[in-house]
Amino acid sequence: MKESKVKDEKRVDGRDFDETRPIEAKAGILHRAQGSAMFKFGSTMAIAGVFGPRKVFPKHKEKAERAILRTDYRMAPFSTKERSRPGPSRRSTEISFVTRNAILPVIVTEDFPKTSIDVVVEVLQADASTRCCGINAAVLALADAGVPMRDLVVSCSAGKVNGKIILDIAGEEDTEGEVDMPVAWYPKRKEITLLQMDGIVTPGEAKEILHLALKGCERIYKDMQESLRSKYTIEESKGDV
Amino acid sequence: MKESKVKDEKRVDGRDFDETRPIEAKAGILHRAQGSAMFKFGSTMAIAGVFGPRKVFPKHKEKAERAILRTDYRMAPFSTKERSRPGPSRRSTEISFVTRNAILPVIVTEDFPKTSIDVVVEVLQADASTRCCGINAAVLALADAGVPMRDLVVSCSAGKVNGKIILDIAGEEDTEGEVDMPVAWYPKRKEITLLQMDGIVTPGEAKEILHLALKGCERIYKDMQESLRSKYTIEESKGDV
Amino acid sequence: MKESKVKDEKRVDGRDFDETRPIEAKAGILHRAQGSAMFKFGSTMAIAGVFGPRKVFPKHKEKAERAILRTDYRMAPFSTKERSRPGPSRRSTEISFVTRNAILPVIVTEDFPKTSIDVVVEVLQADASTRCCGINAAVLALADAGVPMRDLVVSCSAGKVNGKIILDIAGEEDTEGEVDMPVAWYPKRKEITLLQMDGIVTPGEAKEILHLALKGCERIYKDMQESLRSKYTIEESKGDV
Amino acid sequence: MIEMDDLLIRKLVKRGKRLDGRNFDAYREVSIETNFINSAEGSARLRLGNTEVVVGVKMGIGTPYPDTPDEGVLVVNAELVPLASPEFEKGPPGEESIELARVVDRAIRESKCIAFDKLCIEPGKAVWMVNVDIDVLDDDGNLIDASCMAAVAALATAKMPEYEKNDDSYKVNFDKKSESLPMKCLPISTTFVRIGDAILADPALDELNAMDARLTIGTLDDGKEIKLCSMQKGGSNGLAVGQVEQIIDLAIEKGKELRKIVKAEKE
Amino acid sequence: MIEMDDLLIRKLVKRGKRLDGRNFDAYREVSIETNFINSAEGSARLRLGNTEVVVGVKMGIGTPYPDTPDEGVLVVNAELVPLASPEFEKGPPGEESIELARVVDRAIRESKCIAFDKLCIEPGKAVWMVNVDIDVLDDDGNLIDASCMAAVAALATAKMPEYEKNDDSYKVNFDKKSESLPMKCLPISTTFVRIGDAILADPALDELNAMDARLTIGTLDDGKEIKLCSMQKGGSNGLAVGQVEQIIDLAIEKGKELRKIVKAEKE
Amino acid sequence: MIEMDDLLIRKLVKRGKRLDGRNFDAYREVSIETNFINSAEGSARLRLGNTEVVVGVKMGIGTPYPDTPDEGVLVVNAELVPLASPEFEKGPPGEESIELARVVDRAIRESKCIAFDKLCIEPGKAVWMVNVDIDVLDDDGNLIDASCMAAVAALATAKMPEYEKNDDSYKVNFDKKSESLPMKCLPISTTFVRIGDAILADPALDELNAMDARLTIGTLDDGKEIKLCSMQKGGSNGLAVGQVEQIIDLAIEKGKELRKIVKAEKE
Repeated sequence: MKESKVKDEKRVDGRDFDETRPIEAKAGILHRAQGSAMFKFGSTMAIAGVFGPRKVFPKHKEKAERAILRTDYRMAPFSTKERSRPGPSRRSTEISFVTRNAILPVIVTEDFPKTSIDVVVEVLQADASTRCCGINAAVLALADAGVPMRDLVVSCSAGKVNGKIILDIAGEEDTEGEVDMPVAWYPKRKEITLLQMDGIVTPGEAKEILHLALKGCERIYKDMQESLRSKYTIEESKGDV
Repeated sequence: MKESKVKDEKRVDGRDFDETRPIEAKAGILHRAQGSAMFKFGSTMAIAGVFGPRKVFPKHKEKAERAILRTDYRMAPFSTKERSRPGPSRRSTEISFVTRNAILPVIVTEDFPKTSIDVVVEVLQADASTRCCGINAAVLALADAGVPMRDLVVSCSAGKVNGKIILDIAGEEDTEGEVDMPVAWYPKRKEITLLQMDGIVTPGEAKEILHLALKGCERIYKDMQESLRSKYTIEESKGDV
Repeated sequence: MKESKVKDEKRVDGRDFDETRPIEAKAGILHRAQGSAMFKFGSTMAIAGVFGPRKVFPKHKEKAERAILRTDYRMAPFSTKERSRPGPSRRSTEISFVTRNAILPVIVTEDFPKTSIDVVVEVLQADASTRCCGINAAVLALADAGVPMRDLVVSCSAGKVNGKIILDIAGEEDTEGEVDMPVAWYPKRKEITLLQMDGIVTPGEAKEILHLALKGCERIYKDMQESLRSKYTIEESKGDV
Repeated sequence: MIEMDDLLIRKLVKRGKRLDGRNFDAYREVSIETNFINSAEGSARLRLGNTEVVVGVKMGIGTPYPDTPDEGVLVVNAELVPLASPEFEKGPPGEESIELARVVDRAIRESKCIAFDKLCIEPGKAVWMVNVDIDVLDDDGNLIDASCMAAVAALATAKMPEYEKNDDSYKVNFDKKSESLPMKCLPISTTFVRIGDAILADPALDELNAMDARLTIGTLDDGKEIKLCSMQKGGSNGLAVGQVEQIIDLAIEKGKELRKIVKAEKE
Repeated sequence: MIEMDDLLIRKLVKRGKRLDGRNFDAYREVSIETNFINSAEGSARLRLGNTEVVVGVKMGIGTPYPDTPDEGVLVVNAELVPLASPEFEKGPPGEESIELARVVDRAIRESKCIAFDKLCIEPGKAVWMVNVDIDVLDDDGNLIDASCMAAVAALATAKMPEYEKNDDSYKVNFDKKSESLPMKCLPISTTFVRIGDAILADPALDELNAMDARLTIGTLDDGKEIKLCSMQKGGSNGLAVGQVEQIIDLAIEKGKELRKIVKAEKE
Repeated sequence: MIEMDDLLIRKLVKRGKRLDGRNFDAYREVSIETNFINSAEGSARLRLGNTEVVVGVKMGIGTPYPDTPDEGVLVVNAELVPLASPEFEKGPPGEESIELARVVDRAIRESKCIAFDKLCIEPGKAVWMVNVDIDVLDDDGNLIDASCMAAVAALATAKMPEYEKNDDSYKVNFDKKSESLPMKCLPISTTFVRIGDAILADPALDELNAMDARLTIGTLDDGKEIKLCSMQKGGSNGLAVGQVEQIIDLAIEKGKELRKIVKAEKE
């Protein structure tokens, strides 16, 4: 019998139930990309790079009235314990897709018709919540690139392990994780832009997990605003970021 | 020793030597396709859908003087006892190709330059003669789509099992089938538009099998005309179908 | 213990240390290609075919100021003891790439803007030095096609086996080959256009092997000029080849 | 068929109406025909309004995953057959068919409806592979719910083939089928879209084109109560918290209705 | 090389002539060189007029198909090497090379010319795989007949390599070749085109471009009589029944001529 | 970032200068962080000026090649992550990433730095597979040297995971790592370009775009002397014999400098 990893009033790694792992973020980490950022949830680490608005190739994909947003979520082969095969998988295709939907609402695409904004997310270390981590990195990279945005989108997950509803499941919790719900949040509009869930819960629990995830999002929002304020004073004064 | 499946004067499933399995056909079965049809030879079942004449994409494939015909023969993964892998195979590529050649002579392509007529055949259940079944479904779908045709093309196979020359080999006959010859027929012009054969026969037998297959085609032709007459009175009066 | 294949003063196949295998070459061997040639180093045999200068497809790859050179190095599946899988491999992609760089300097690409010159090399038998053999075949095929060239490029390899520095390693020498260095040479300009090496040598040995390979190149240059002179008298008088 | 103008749809919805006259919370008519494909171990043809899918369940014997050596394996695949829509193209599966397959896969897998522990033949060596292949024949929207319902109906009515062991290898005898595939519950996928402030159940194609956001929720009945087992948001705009909560409640309710239809097939 | 205008070809044929002066029922000159490739177990370089193909036969040891556990396996592959025609492109095999490989495969397989039962090493575990790889080097039409003849000549002159068993695995020793590949007959493919009302044997490329329909027939000599083993119609127009019957008779006759050439190589 | 005009670069070089003020034989600053990725057995993040790569070494157990039944296997793969340059595209590896992987592979393999004979678990059945994955994050030129140095640093600091045998199969326990990967030397790749008559070490991206020819040389220190283990010329113009000889000498010298940096990481 495996011992339960989530004990009565504390978590394996000592966190509170409503506490994320330590967050680390840094924008402007790359030289060739127009914008770039790194984001970490504990040992989960993603970097993002942004190009654009730029000409669309192939041309038939461009839109007359707005910029298109393209997202490419990738996993480095060494990011998991078992090496993952390079190249797109069905999983990464789906995550690229939901990442795009998560971010799109805040981007002022109508200002850049016939262009594309290309966001690449590379997960360097994967220990749960990689899509949330990637979305946060992507949003910081977009800000770093100076892409006009109505707000920041922030992402965090919550779930249920061993009967307890907890924020940002990770590490050993993940292996016996019963329920995981990644969420992305558009704070100014109070809208959920990413929502997925795996695992069995009552309707009430689902709502509780959602509210906890949003609590996590709000905290991350504050951290991300702070980090951008210190670095992007000029852009800030223009009002977009 | 396996016992022979084709006994002296009858077939395993009770059919006469020159009898096809029960035929079932229905046009107009789908809503999004411009034309559609289902065709069955016993438990072999194919559905076909038609789009076009429509703009050609990619453009460099269009022909200045006529419509191009594109055919896509596919097998549903669950259509065979052993699951078949989805996606094109060398076999399906070849059958798409011979299906196109079988149908093309009757289509009035010269009336629709710079367009494509796209025919998709999906085999849902495979018990021999899938390419004949698919051609019949495709032709009905083309008629249903109102694509101008000079005639119907009809398709049927014949072969030799255990020394007997029989029409529409199927079921247990198929596994010990010595010779199989699928044929398509353009009745008004009395031309063979599909002809393939596998297996060892004398020249005389080859000719006999061919004549039997054509007998089958003529019967199917009557059935198909009948079914269209009842459904397509208006198109009929325009004279094209 | 395996016996050494390179004995004191002679090689397994009786060659001198600075002797290539018998060379055979013939241009104009195919009918559809604009230019073609066969080249053999002993039992290593490659044929090359050339098309162009011709229109570039897809168009976005064309260059406004010069012709592009495209090279496709391929191995016939039966060219090796263990059947090799048809289609491109990482190895063949790299060799196509270094072949292009080896040949490009001599081609007068600036005379044919917005076109492509396409060179296909098919290795029919592989017994070491296939890339050198392919380059020689390609250059003869380019001459046969009448593509203007400033000079011929010639290619030969040298290496070190069992402590001895020898030209054109092949056959049983290859399996215990310690070092192999394929080289291509632009004689009129005295420039090295291909240079690769595998295996451990001192700096002095590396230089010695390089000089030996160039000696081989110079000999092949004479042979190739001779063969073209006898066949291409008219082109020769125009001065390009 | 001409796609209706998105603006028209949105105007109608504002006035409380849908193009086909349905109530906002109403599903289109569902008809299911199980055992439709005799080459499959289980199958269903399902029509949801003008949307039509065929699902076939094929069983095979394969090796288990190293971390679950005594459990069967589920593989869900979806083909958007290019006759189902003028937009579908020949070629490898695109984003849409991958999302479809993965969302159906999750609804089934996370509900734990298949008794995978009963699909082990020899631990670590041989287990049953359950292939669920979705063939979309007519796309008038809401492929996820249609496909999931068809898949569950096909699984619930599937018969397991027999097998023989020869030396080290197993061979399936597809001509002999006896026992049912062991199923513990019937997960149901329900999909809703937000158009403006309204929440609409079972979006038709033109509603999907006009929508702001989509939310799909999988539910199951474990005998005691109705629970959620999967969620997937779609669409390039967001949902308010209250809207998500509203959809959760609707999913429970609508899931009950649809579950009855699937259950009737099983019996 | 400039493709001749289709109309010109058709006019000529109407007047009973062919561009290269051949009779309607005449093949172009055939030359075969076997054992052309020493890295292959069998090989042939074949020229049919200006058409040229090289075929290599490579043997390997693999697992048999479950339904024929004691028979060898044939795999035919065709590469339209992009130097053989300005139309051939780099990339995965297209429709034309797939048809070529499959028609040659059928002529060989259906004739039962290879004694597959003698290619079993250990039933259910190890059998010989016979890989026939066709490399088209020059395409002046009728690749099917040229490739089939080259393939049969390569098979008929192929030598089997020896092998060793180590523990459970087999290893081929390509340096030692002794016995011939067991062949029971020599299937021959013959191809005819209809241009208007005329039937022409061995179409050159410009005739293929101008044709109405094509018919390829595989024949074999079982020692007693000549039989057919495969047929494949091509082209986007039809053939009358009488024309098919005429081609069947021609195939028998022409097959005899070509079979002699291949037989001479074997001996 | 705007690519500098090739002509400007060439003019500068003629005057004996480089855009970033370096001497012709100087490398940009190198910084290495090993054990950067905790999901990998070995890893290194390396910056060479503005060029940045991350390399992860992942170990696995697989079957050896038939001709080296008692030796481990090296697999090198390179991904030009599309955030590293506006020119990099999504999709399968192109010519550039294939060359990068193969040149790094050869420098490592030909140097015989990994003691492959110590990576055998059960001869002919199970050996360690050493996967070296290169992720290029920022491309400011000379990816080959940066990647090779990062790969060697990652290999030199890698820890082997433990494994268990169950019946016939091996399972890696990634949570327990003990011994170092056995390394015998530290191969170093050094790259030079010719621009006009000048030879420049460690070309930045704009110099690569303006170059005539490139030469990469792998060197190793076997304890007694410095030797060469691999060479690869790039670029679409040639090199004189004297220039190659000059680069060989420079490679020895620069290799020593870089080897010290990698060695410091190991210790």
